Amino acid sequence: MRVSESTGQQLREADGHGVGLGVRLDDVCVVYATKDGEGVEAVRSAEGHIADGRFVSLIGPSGCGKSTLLDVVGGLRTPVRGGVSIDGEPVTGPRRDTAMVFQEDSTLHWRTVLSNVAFGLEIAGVGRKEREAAARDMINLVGLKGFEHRHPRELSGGMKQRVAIARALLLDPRILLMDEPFGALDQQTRMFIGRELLRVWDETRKSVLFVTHDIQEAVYLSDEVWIMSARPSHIMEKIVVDLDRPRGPETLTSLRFHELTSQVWELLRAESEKVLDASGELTA
Amino acid sequence: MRVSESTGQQLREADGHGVGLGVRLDDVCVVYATKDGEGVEAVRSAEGHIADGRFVSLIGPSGCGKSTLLDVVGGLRTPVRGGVSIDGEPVTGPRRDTAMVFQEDSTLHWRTVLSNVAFGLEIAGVGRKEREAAARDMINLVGLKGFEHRHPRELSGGMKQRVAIARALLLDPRILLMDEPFGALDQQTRMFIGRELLRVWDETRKSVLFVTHDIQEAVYLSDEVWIMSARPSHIMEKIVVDLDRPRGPETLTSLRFHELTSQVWELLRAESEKVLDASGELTA
Amino acid sequence: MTTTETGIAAPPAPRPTASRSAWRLSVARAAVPVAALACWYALDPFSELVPSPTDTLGRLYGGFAEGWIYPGLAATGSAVLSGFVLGTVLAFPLGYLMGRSRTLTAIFEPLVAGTFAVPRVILYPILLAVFGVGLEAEMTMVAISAFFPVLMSTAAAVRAVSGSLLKLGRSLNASRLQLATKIVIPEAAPSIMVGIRIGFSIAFIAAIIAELFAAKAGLGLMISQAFAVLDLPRMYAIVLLVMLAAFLGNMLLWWAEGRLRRG
Amino acid sequence: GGGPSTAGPGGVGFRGEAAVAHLESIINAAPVLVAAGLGYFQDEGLDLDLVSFPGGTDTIRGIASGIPFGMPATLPGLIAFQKGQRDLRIIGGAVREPLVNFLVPVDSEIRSIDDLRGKRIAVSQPGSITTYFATRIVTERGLVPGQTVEILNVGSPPDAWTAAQQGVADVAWSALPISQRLIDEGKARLLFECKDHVPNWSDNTYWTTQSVIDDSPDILQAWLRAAQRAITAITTDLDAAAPAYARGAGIADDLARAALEQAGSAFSLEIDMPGIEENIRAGSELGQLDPAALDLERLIVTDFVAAL
Amino acid sequence: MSRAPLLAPPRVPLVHRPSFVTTARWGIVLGAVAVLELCARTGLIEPLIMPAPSAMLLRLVEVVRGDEFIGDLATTVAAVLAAFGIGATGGLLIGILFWRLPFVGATFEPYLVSLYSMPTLVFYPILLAVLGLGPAPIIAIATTMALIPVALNTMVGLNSISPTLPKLARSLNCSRRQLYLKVLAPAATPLIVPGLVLGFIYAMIGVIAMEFILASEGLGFRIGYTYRAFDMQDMYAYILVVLVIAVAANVLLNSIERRVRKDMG
Ligand SMILES: Nc1ncnc2c1ncn2[C@@H]1O[C@H](COP(=O)(O)OP(=O)(O)OP(=O)(O)O)[C@@H](O)[C@H]1O
Ligand SMILES: Nc1ncnc2c1ncn2[C@@H]1O[C@H](COP(=O)(O)OP(=O)(O)OP(=O)(O)O)[C@@H](O)[C@H]1O
Ligand SMILES: [Mg+2]
Ligand SMILES: [Mg+2]
Repeated sequence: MRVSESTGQQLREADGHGVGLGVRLDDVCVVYATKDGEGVEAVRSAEGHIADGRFVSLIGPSGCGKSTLLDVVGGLRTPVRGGVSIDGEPVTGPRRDTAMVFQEDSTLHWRTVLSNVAFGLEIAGVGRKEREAAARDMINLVGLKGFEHRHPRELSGGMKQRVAIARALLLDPRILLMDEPFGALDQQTRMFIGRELLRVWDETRKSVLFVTHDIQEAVYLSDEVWIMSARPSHIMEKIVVDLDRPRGPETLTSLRFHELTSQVWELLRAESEKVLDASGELTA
Repeated sequence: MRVSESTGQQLREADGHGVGLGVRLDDVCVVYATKDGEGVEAVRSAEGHIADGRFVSLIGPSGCGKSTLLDVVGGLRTPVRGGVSIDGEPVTGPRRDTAMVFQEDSTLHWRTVLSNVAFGLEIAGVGRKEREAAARDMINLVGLKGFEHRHPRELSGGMKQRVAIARALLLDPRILLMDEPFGALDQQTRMFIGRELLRVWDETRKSVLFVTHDIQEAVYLSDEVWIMSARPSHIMEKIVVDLDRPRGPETLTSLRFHELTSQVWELLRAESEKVLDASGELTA
Repeated sequence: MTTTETGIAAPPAPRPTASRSAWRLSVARAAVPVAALACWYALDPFSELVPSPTDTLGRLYGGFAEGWIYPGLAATGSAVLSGFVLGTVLAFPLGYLMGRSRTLTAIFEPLVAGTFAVPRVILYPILLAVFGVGLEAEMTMVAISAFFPVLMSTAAAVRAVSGSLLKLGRSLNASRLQLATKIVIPEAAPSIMVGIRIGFSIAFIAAIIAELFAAKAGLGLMISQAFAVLDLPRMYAIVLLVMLAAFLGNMLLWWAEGRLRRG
Repeated sequence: GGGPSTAGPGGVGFRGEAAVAHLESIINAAPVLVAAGLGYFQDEGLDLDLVSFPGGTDTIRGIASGIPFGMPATLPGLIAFQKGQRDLRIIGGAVREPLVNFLVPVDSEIRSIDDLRGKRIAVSQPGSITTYFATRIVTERGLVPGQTVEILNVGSPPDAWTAAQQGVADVAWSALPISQRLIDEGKARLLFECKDHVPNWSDNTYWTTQSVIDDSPDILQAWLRAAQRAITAITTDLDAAAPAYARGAGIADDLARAALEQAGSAFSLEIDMPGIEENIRAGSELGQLDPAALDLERLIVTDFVAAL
Repeated sequence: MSRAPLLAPPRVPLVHRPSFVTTARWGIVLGAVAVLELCARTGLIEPLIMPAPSAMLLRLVEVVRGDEFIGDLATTVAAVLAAFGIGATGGLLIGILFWRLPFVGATFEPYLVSLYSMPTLVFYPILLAVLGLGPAPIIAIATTMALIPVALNTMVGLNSISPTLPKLARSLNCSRRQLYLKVLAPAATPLIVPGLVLGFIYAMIGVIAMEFILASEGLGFRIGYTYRAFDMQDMYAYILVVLVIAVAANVLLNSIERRVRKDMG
């Protein structure tokens, strides 16, 4: 795995934290069985290390295996080869200290917004009063005040997504895995919730693996941006984002920010074109 | 309805086309019935005119009623007040010359990609051979070559979305209503499909109503960007995009493009903040 | 999937192919009756309540070889098939309508449950009074029995079809028929088929009960005749035949479901 | 259903149904099966579909709802007539002895009715004739059902026999031919026969409705003629009757012969008035019949038997 | 945009008003009763087939007041509840098994359904031998009838759940119990509850039919007894009782669905 030299700075794996700590992906390979027996090799070989407390974004062409990889890190899918370890322990199943936000709608449609948000805590055994009070704060945070007693069917796409975000954040996990959590949100809302996410992360120093298609968002939020190749995929490049924290509106206008986003963009473009090229239809 | 003056150019309704042609929204008001009897006023009053062959983007805070409005234009929902007319005829139900892409996954999971894409034509009564040949081209266009015989369950989120886009485009409708069609796509793919969309639109001069959260995308693609207010919503502002066509990479770097996106962004920010403010949690 | 220039080893061998897993399933399905037969043989010496499988299968074979089974099989078979088709053809559209309309469901659901529970034994004399002894009465009896499970399952299945697919259908200007055949029914198929399969199986027992009750011919009559003189091998042979027919019919329906879903 | 069609060369020319209780399983129906098997109905121009009903109640319902004639048990017919089916008529006797018997497993220590103290007798449904017989017979011997003897409602003869064999009951009701078969196979022993305890009993009778009598008396007459020939064959020509019965009932020839030999004397077309009155008494004891309200004059039509 | 609040209250379609539903439902019932009454009174339906509804109702009052009624009702209801309880539990377990192990499901499901075509009555002697006289054989037969629709609907219901939900549950480290009770069960409710309704009605049909032939107490026995005694008014009075139980159970079971799935009503 080549560390991008253009970051101007070598990737310091430990980055001030214990060497063994954090999430380590080791030659992860995932093949989906298909009915025709061929199988789809979704991820060929993913390697990487999310040092403890680091914010890593994962970015890559559609269908390259990002969601698949998140499942593996979350202990929801066993790779056919390789594996993931957290703080040195191999991941064999879901862990208590990990929370996930899924790409697809994962609201429980028979529950209200309030009880959806509180669901994680309910499973963890937190009492009703306590979890609902906490859930209410989180609902306010994601801008759903007033919708506590509505059912997901009565929500817009973006609102459902915010319910899932609130549920995961409420768990206050050590490791947060988010799959395009802001995909259906308008820019202002995603910036706002993104900033809140950074605040929470900063206070509690979670390790975050964050899938997004928004390059600016990735660079703005992360310590590292991992770029995945087209399928069968590996992690092609790891860009260390050396922008100062805390970041604010001025970050977005900085030259370095622009450099980094362009760099990601260039890398990504080549990969996406492979997919579209494969369709033999790309009009220059 | 105040036409944004900062566009530096008055909104010419007809824009070279017949005055009566196109889609006209007239004081559309939508209220969802809820069980508690209160009702949710999703759209208070939407007014607007998509002149024939124009590309209009609709942008607004999450939960403001964009999808609702699209449903009304598509004839899927009757407003409690006001209405939509197309070429002077009031819309009372779905029309043959309108095609929609929905925000939620709308793939038929028991059908293959090929037969999902061909589904619209199948409903329209096109023969199997013909529609499947056409569908194959469209599948190539959206970069799904090789997945013709897979089922939606075996696709990633972005791939399912592309299936829906291909299905709508294949219908070659006069009016195209798309609800965040590129939401789950990576930037390169969305640009590529966006460009293809523009090419198709340019060749066939469809009227397009395109919901997106991506301001740059909205400006890049559209003749007009409509900005919706927070709920209970109306169309707050209509920005005419006076960028030359055909647009290309140079458009993205032009000053005017930057001006327009900033303008949209400012308007939008204020609205989104209202929603988040309402939650009383906004940290300045 | 082969080793590539990047030197990454190929993943493990692919899973069994489609045809192989279908083959495995057929073997497993075939193994069930074989295992049941083995149990039957094993338990046979311990009780005289059940005849030996050899005798029973011999009788079944004899029934076909000597031809005495055909009239009964024809009578019961025609009642089952015609009644099942009739019941399904009536119940399916009604169930569909109920599933599509909350109002119809609210109105009819309790009524259906009530009439469903009316003991069949009471119904049959009424049918005899209307139709006389014969195919019509038996067929109607079968139709009524098949009607309810098909109706209730169809209604439930159609009701559960997700809103976004209906929206898609409407936006494509699908006709009511297209909406039904291309979206709602394929989506609801597994659950509809539960009702249809139950209805089909119940059809046999309904026909047999009808024949126990009043009949000129049929497998039910033959069962009661054999039972009356404790000719257990003959009785079991006929029962076996009934279940075999139901099983084969079910497999046929299963296959039809697959076709239906593929659209 | 059915009705007269254009008269064929020999006979009345009728195509239709006849309702018979336990057609294939109990000896009572033997004359009908013999008549069918030996072609007596055809000789009379009757092309009959024999419809089997599981009991007298259902048979009489069949007749009430359109089958022109049939041979149900007497008691259910009487009840139906009294409870509103005023169109029903008896036009002939059929079986004038109770053919019900009671069996014990061959190794049972029960040897007589008196040994039944503290035992369990398996009969068919509550309110059925078998229940009545069992109750009546043990009561006459000084036993009290429910106290010193238990009467269990189990079901048909095979059900009852299984119950006795499995020790769920001690005695099982039965009937020819299955009772004979169980005895022949060495499994069962005959404990007693009801005909020895219930002397006058019209077990089955030939029934029709007044409208059939009005419309097509000749068909009824033809039917009874064929039945008479069958009874004659059973009593005088077992070599012909037994195989015919065996075929109809799906049993072995020698079992059919043995059964017919034992039951032959019970078959008679004579209308057995004392037997019918005994039925009425039973019905009123069972609380199903009000003797005072029974219009026997209207119910019983003797012309047909007289004309034979 | 300063627009006067023109907002009209949301229009609720006429047909969704509960009063309309109730009126229509009772209209149908009363209409049917009226037709039957007319047919019976004019002799179009023979009294041995079906008496006039008014006569049934009058008898119903007397029957319910009678000494035996409570006992009969208790016997039958106990048997139905036992059969339904065992059948529903077994059916849920089998349904879950078939869902968890699709290969096992695909192998056994057609045989399970075909069991329905088995004339269970002929196995009564075996049940008698194994379980003895009394309610046990009746319950056993009714149980098999109740089990099958529950099993099949459970399997299909679980199959219809979006795969994201079990994924969510696993990622939250749900215990097995929580997974089933808090996620799978409510998600599959729209298909499981109809299975339970079918199962209950089949349990009831099974019990009544077996009592009709075999028992010496219970509603089914009364129906059989009055049937054989040609007491048609009494018989229909008992049938009305059966009907009421079925409707009540249906309403009860559906209210489970409404409680669990507040989002659907
Ligand atoms: N259940 C499945 N069976 C077979 N193939 C699958 C399955 N799920 C995913 N795949 C395939 O695996 C590949 C990776 O899918 P994945 O969902 O991880 O992509 P992704 O990177 O998340 O894409 P997107 O950005 O569009 O969400 C895709 O090519 C997809 O077709
Ligand atoms: N079926 C419904 N019942 C009640 N309220 C609803 C229903 N559907 C939508 N709403 C409400 O209507 C409002 C507008 O919803 P809509 O889906 O149109 O928003 P949107 O602009 O598309 O949002 P997003 O960008 O998040 O998709 C929301 O506040 C939502 O809560
Ligand atoms: Mg994904
Ligand atoms: Mg929306």
